[in-house]
Amino acid sequence: MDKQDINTEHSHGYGIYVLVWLGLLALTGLTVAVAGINIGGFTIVTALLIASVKAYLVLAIFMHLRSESKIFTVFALVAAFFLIISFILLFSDYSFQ
Amino acid sequence: MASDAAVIETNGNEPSYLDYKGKHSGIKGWLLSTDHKRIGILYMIGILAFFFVGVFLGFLMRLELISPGETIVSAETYNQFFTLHGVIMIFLFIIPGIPAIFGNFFLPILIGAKDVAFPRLNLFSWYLYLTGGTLALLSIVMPGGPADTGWTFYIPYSVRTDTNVILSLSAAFILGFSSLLTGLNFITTVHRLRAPGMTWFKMPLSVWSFYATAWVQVLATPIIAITLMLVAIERLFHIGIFDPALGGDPVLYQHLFWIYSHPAVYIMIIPAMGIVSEIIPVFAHRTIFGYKFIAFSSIAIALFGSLVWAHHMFTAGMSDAGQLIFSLLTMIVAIPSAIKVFNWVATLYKGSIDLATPMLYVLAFIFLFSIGGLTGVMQGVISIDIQLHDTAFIVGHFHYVMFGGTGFAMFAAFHYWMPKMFGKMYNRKLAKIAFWFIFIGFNFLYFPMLVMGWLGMPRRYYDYLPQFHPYHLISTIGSWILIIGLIIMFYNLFKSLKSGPIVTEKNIWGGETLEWQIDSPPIHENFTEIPVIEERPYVYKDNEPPVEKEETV
Amino acid sequence: MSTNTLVHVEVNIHRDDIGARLGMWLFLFTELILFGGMFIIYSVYRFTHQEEFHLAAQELNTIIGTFNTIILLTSSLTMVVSIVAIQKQKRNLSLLFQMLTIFLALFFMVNKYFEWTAKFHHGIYPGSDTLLNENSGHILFFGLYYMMTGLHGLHVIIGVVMISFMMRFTFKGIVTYDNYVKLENTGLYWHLVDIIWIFLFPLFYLIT
Amino acid sequence: MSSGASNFVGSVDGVFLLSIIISVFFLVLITTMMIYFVIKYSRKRNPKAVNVHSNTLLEVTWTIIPLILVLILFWYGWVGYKEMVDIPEDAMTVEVTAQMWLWKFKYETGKVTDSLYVPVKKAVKLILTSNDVNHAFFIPAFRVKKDVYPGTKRTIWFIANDVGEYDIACAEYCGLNHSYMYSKIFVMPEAEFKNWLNAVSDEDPKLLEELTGGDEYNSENQ
Ligand code: HEA
Ligand code: HEA
Ligand code: CUA
Ligand SMILES: [Cu+2]
Repeated sequence: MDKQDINTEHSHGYGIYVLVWLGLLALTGLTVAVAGINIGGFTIVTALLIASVKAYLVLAIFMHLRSESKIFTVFALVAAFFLIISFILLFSDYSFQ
Repeated sequence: MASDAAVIETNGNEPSYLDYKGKHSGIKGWLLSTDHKRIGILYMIGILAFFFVGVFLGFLMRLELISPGETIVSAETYNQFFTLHGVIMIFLFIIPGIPAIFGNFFLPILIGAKDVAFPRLNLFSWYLYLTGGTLALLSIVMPGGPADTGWTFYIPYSVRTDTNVILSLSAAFILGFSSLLTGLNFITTVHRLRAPGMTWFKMPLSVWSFYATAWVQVLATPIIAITLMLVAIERLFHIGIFDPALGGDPVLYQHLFWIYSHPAVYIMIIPAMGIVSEIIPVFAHRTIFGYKFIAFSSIAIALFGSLVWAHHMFTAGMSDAGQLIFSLLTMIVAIPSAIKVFNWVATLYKGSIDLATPMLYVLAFIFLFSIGGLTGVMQGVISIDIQLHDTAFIVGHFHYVMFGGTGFAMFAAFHYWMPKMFGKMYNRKLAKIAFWFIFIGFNFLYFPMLVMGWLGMPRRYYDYLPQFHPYHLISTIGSWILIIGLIIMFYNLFKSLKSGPIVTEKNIWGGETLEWQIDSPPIHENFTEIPVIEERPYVYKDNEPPVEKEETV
Repeated sequence: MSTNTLVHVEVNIHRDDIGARLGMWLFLFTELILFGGMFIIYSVYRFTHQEEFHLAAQELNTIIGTFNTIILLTSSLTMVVSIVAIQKQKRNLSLLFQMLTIFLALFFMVNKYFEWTAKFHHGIYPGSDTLLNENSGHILFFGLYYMMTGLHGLHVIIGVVMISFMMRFTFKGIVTYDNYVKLENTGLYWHLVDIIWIFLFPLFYLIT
Repeated sequence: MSSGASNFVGSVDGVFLLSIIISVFFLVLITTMMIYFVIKYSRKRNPKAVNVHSNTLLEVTWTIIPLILVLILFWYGWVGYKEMVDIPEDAMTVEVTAQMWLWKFKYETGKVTDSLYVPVKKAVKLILTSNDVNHAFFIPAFRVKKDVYPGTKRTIWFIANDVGEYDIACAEYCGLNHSYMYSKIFVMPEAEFKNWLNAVSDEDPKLLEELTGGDEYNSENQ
């Protein structure tokens, strides 16, 4: 492994970030609006879905995961996998009680 | 690694890391050192000190249990003893144990690096460790005394008792962060600092196991951190989270506790397995059998280990689906361990075996860990566990895996690496005598627990029914035999540090990993020149028979 | 924690920015899982006390919540812009945006302060009689509310401290256009704080 | 299934025996192999080792065989457990309350005791709850155990096979006198039990009073 590789350059320019920011604001508006209408059990699902999209945008663009080396994404998936699996197994108890 | 000897030429004139003079000298040169080897030694001092406290408490507990009724201490004191004993042994001795001492010292050397990725963070972890340890012991002198909850801190007792639970909780919290930062450091080190040519499948098996362990540390520790913090806050502010009096669910606490604490048992054992995989080929003087299977089984254990936590809760009233899934997964997690055991035994086949002290400890490890593991499998079978849960059987099981497993592996590592770390040799004969005392005493101490557990002797019992007296008596006598062994062993090691014969040879055991190609003790930067790795580890070229009849991978 | 700082003079002080970021990401995962543990508790109680959580959530002010979400999202933008600025060697611009980030963070905290004190005035705080007289779902909801937003607030404060250090480093020329991994790691941390809020917001304010 | 003190003993002890057989087999196998190799290939006898790298067939074998064995164990454990949660409709009910550090048993007639009395060969269902912290209801001879929590109710059941008395222990750590939280279960012939249940013992009021806060605690009515 080359010890001297210093920095991977990330995409420059402000434009993309401002766009993402606008997108995030729009999604916030959307999620507030959706919460207002009564769609029963789907409320929480849509809210979490929108939150996930927002989180993805922040991760991929603001946090440069998209332009970082693959291993970072793999790591992130490992962490997410751990949380999700704990979640599922825990509910194997609670949802059948 | 049989890379050309020419690549690694250590300069005989450079001072060893022990004599090295940096910016600071004297005691400061140690306390402020970011050298991974010195930090490893610092950990060793801390961990051994706490170990002696823990072991002494174990000794007192056995003394109390030698006969029914009050023998030496009151019930309250006994309850505090086993809690403190558990907290010290788990959080201060066995979890940090091998990674913090031997991982710190040898991981960078084994991958051909000069240090870990974040040396200052490494030192910081040690200070966290020291702080946590001090907090845990501080409760002894505080009014109210140490916590009496058991190391599991089950709600609601832990919010009701008057003892210093918060102190123990914060100790565990801080120690968690120390362990987590070590893990983070090791992952980054393995990814970024391997020597040129050191591909993943050329890494020594102990590196694989440190790597797998580090992941468990990083992923599971935050869960216990937050859980224990919530208990502390619940005690302080009456926030309703787990306390049933405030609507909370005490079983949820148990889930969260074990989400960490089951993987934690693999934090304890995987590094020990790494040590075993390191030592066996050296003393059998042949290549390891099934390198890839051993490497992958470390990862598999780490992976599946996160999925079985609720086998500690089979009597807690989980749903049937929960019982089924967790019992099934527990069975499956035993398989990678089985694979390792068989591969180790197979490595002895056609070897040229030298039964030196490290090897003795390792063989004892295989035997004792098998007993511990097989009893673990029994506990994983739901209907059996209904009978065994919270009995002395469990106590027997976990001492077999933790002490008989990790403890013995650690003792093996002391005897194996001591000449490299300090350039001194112990008395080999005395070491073997100590071994036999420890091994025999160990079985007398813990085997009776398995029997009486099945017969219905619950754990965390200060007093017991007369029919269990014979077992307790044998157990206590076993602890005395064990004491003698431990005292001889540590006496031998400490004495040799001071006045043992000096080892100048680089490779006294005939090992083939990188640490045996550098000075004993190593120089400050480990290598004068970073080695270039060309071969797999454990090659033992001179063993290759003239006619190629070796089976290939 | 980015560079290897051995004192030995001959050592080539090597720099490994990727390694530094890798370490930072690993740390972020631990933070994520720290909150993940609380999200797990939240989801279990929400599952076992659906109706009660529903009602309790109505007592939170959606307007303040939305407002704070916007503030935090904007601060993420200013943070990332400050990094682009330093890459483009515009040190002062970068300083300005770092300052803006801190400013927005403080704004967020002030809002939070008013929100919490308003609740306190209504007698809803941990261990209060009003709260303890409510049903258990209510107690749990507010227990989690205080714990989770409190822990998040703590992270915001830590973030402010970190960014302040970065401003100092930028000012002194320690963080420069070709060596800004410290600032970048701070940014990563800050975005994580944002992500956590992105989930906290709907779970507490929007499930009414 | 008439062997053992309760209806569960047979199946639990059966799996336990099976697991011991498997365990001893593997333990002996591993240990003798180790000792044999250590002697046969000692450095004196065998100064030159041979490198054997790996053998996929062997690896697969010793993965599959233990896997099958543990799955068998799992299955019988699961079956045994299912019995323990399938409570018969006609079971007699006793409400059990745990508190630091004693047990209370309340029968269908309203009678309260601090030892458990049950008829032989009849299904008994216990409803468990706690007044303070966690405890666990454990009858070692019957192979039954269940954690007891404040605020919720859990159930267990069993059929006692033989007349006699057995220990009840608390198996979940619950503070100072956890190790003294013992009680007894008396298994009586059905007729005798009926008589006992319907007879108003003169010690009962005292027990009741104690439940509601009376202080001095005397031995139980036998
Ligand atoms: C180092 C620590 C360590 C390790 C490695 C293990 C390993 C295992 N443990 Fe253990 N365990 C503890 C430490 C550990 N445990 C502790 C501390 C507790 C108690 C906590 C408390 O309550 O205080 C506990 C409790 C505990 C319980 C809960 C019991 C109860 O409270 O009711 C269970 C239940 O399933 C269990 C199971 C297992 C299993 C299946 C393994 C497996 O990983 C074992 C795998 C190994 C083998 C199987 C042996 C080698 C293989 C062979 C010899 C080949 C043949 C094998 C087969 C045919 C299967 N353990
Ligand atoms: C690695 C972990 C570890 C180790 C090594 C030990 C070691 C010992 N433990 Fe254990 N133990 C635990 C982890 C460990 N323990 C845990 C986690 C629990 C559960 C706690 C809970 O329930 O919450 C427990 C619980 C536990 C119990 C059950 C308590 C109960 O349920 O009532 C008992 C009872 O006998 C016991 C005994 C011992 C003994 C006798 C030793 C012996 O190994 C000690 C041997 C040593 C001596 C007998 C003393 C000799 C040495 C010296 C005095 C110093 C020598 C000085 C020089 C160097 C010169 N331990
Ligand atoms: Cu009640 Cu232990
Ligand atoms: Cu476990």
